[in-house]
Amino acid sequence: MESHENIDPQVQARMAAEAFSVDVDGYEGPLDILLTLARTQKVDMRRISVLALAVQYLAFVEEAKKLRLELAADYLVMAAWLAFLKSRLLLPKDDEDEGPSGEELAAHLAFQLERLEAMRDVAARLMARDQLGRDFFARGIPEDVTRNRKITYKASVLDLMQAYAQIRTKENFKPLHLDEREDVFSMEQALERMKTLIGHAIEWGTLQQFLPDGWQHNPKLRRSATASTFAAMLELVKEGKLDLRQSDMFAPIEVKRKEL
Amino acid sequence: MSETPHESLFEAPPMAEQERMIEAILFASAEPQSKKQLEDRVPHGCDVSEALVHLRKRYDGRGVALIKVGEGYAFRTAPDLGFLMQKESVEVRKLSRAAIETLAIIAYHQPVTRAEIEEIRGVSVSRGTVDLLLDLEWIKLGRRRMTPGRPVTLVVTQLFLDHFGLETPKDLPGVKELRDAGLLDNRPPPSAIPGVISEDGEVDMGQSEEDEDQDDMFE
Amino acid sequence: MSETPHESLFEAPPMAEQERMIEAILFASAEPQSKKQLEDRVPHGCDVSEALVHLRKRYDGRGVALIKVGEGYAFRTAPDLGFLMQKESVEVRKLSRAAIETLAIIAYHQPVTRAEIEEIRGVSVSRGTVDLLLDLEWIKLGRRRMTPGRPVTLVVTQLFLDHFGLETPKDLPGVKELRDAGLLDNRPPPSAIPGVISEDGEVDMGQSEEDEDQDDMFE
Repeated sequence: MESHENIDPQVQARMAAEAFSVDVDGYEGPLDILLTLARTQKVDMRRISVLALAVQYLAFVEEAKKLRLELAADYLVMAAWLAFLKSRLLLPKDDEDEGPSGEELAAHLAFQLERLEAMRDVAARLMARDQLGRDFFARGIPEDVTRNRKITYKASVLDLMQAYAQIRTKENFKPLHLDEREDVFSMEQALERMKTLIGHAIEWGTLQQFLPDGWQHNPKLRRSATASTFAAMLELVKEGKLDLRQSDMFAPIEVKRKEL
Repeated sequence: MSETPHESLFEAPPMAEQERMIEAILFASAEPQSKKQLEDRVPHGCDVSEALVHLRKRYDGRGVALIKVGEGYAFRTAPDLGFLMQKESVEVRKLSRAAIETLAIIAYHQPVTRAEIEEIRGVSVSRGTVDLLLDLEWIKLGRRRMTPGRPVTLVVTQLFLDHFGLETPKDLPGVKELRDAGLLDNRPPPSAIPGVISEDGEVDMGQSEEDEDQDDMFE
Repeated sequence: MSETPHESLFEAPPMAEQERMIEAILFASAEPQSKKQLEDRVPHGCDVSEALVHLRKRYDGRGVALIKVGEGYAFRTAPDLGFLMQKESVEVRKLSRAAIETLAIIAYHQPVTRAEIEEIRGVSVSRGTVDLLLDLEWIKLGRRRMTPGRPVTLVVTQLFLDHFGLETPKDLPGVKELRDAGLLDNRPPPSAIPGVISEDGEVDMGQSEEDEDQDDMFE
């Protein structure tokens, strides 16, 4: 960004006059225009005549209207406000008036303009600094840190003993698993069995009919087989191979091959 | 709990060796490393601060320099040799005037709310401008201001400092003069000064800290 | 730097300056640079070879070294400091219950087959559990059992004995001692209902003993 400081003030003024009469787009809002106009006064921003500035700005808005330029709303808001400020600065102070005086408002506007100009100046100085990747450089071949994560496991003899004790305790109080397993008709078994049987289930039949031989009479065995066979049937319904129905609560569950 | 296996329970290596280690680590990383990060990587008991002082001195006047960036340390080529580096230079994105000014305002006034930036520039800050600066990781969101609406603030990042070769935001050009002139004061406008018409067309009366669409914008 | 060396059409910059230039270029380049490439980048008249010799000497014994890679030159971390570029993190984890139980059974019953372990635990032993213990070198494969299928057996290792501070596996306290030590609870666990989890993780009816951490850990 070039700084306006280095340009001859007269040239600057002429540029400004030309600029604002034709090109509103080039401005970044009313404050920007005010700053441009203020520079034409060729005085320290602190001693700017806000009144003169207001007059200049209003003239600018008039000019724009003549040229039928579409002015954004905030330019017009600023114009209205400056007209108000102008009247405040010109008319004798009315004691009835509430709010800040014309001088206070003018002082703040001057402060805003000075601040904006200062920010533009330092922005230019900032951008003129040496920049990384343009004037100075970082390491071209950075080496990444390779992360080696090593996991070690921790266990003590006590952990070992407790774990073993736990297993043995369990074992002391139950018979060998293999015996127990004989009392259980697993879902896999039921599923295997059902898969071979569904082909024959053309008509509705009850679930009981599908229990394996030898599992119907002992209540313990029957419960296990019923549960697993039912679960297997649900699985097959889910697969779309079976239909299942029950006419009433506690009525027999009936099953039939799904028609394809 | 992680433990580095090379951690010695006995003695830190001699200072010359510590210096070599810091040198190797900083050479290997493109990003600045904080003292804390360095301490985590060198053997236990090393005096990173002292090693850095030695190292900085050693590179004084060399083709690369050890610089401080915010909390971090990094090697960078000496700025006077930039002319040799055309091959290395990456096309720096040309920033718009709005982006440059917004960046400067954030740097000099940080932490600063969007409403305050608008009050200073006299125009609304477009979302694209802020997004661009966030994208570049030159700015980031700071704490919310404890004022009505709890607006979020913007601050510059370590990457910003690194990019412009600044050790701290205090090294920004002209920052002292601006402060002495009162131009960095947060001076609220007397009421009845027209504010900025923000992007959605609503007039923000300038004096208010709150900025409803700010939350929308940053969340 | 008052004098910018590249402006002089007649004299090459002093050797110290040439050295700085090469240093900066090699630091910032993404690839090793050949002498030819370096010559193209430094001011006319520079003696790149000599500057490289000086530079190499300057970095001798430092944390980074100037090395030759094929035809090119580059800075690299000194070989003895390579460990700084690796972050070793050691994470200590507790063995899962499945692993500790399996390990205990192997220690108490060795040599033992996998089927026997499953029989004793009442749940299947996941492959991950055995692999982990093999990885840790706490167990190893023993002789094959001379039974149908010739199943392989598992035994504990010397490393296991070392880790647990045992001289021989016989040092492990027996069931009676466990009970005397109060480690054996005489009440049956409330969930001591038989159940088997089949190898593929599907649950049989009546299952009670879940093995969650095993699955979490190894899948």
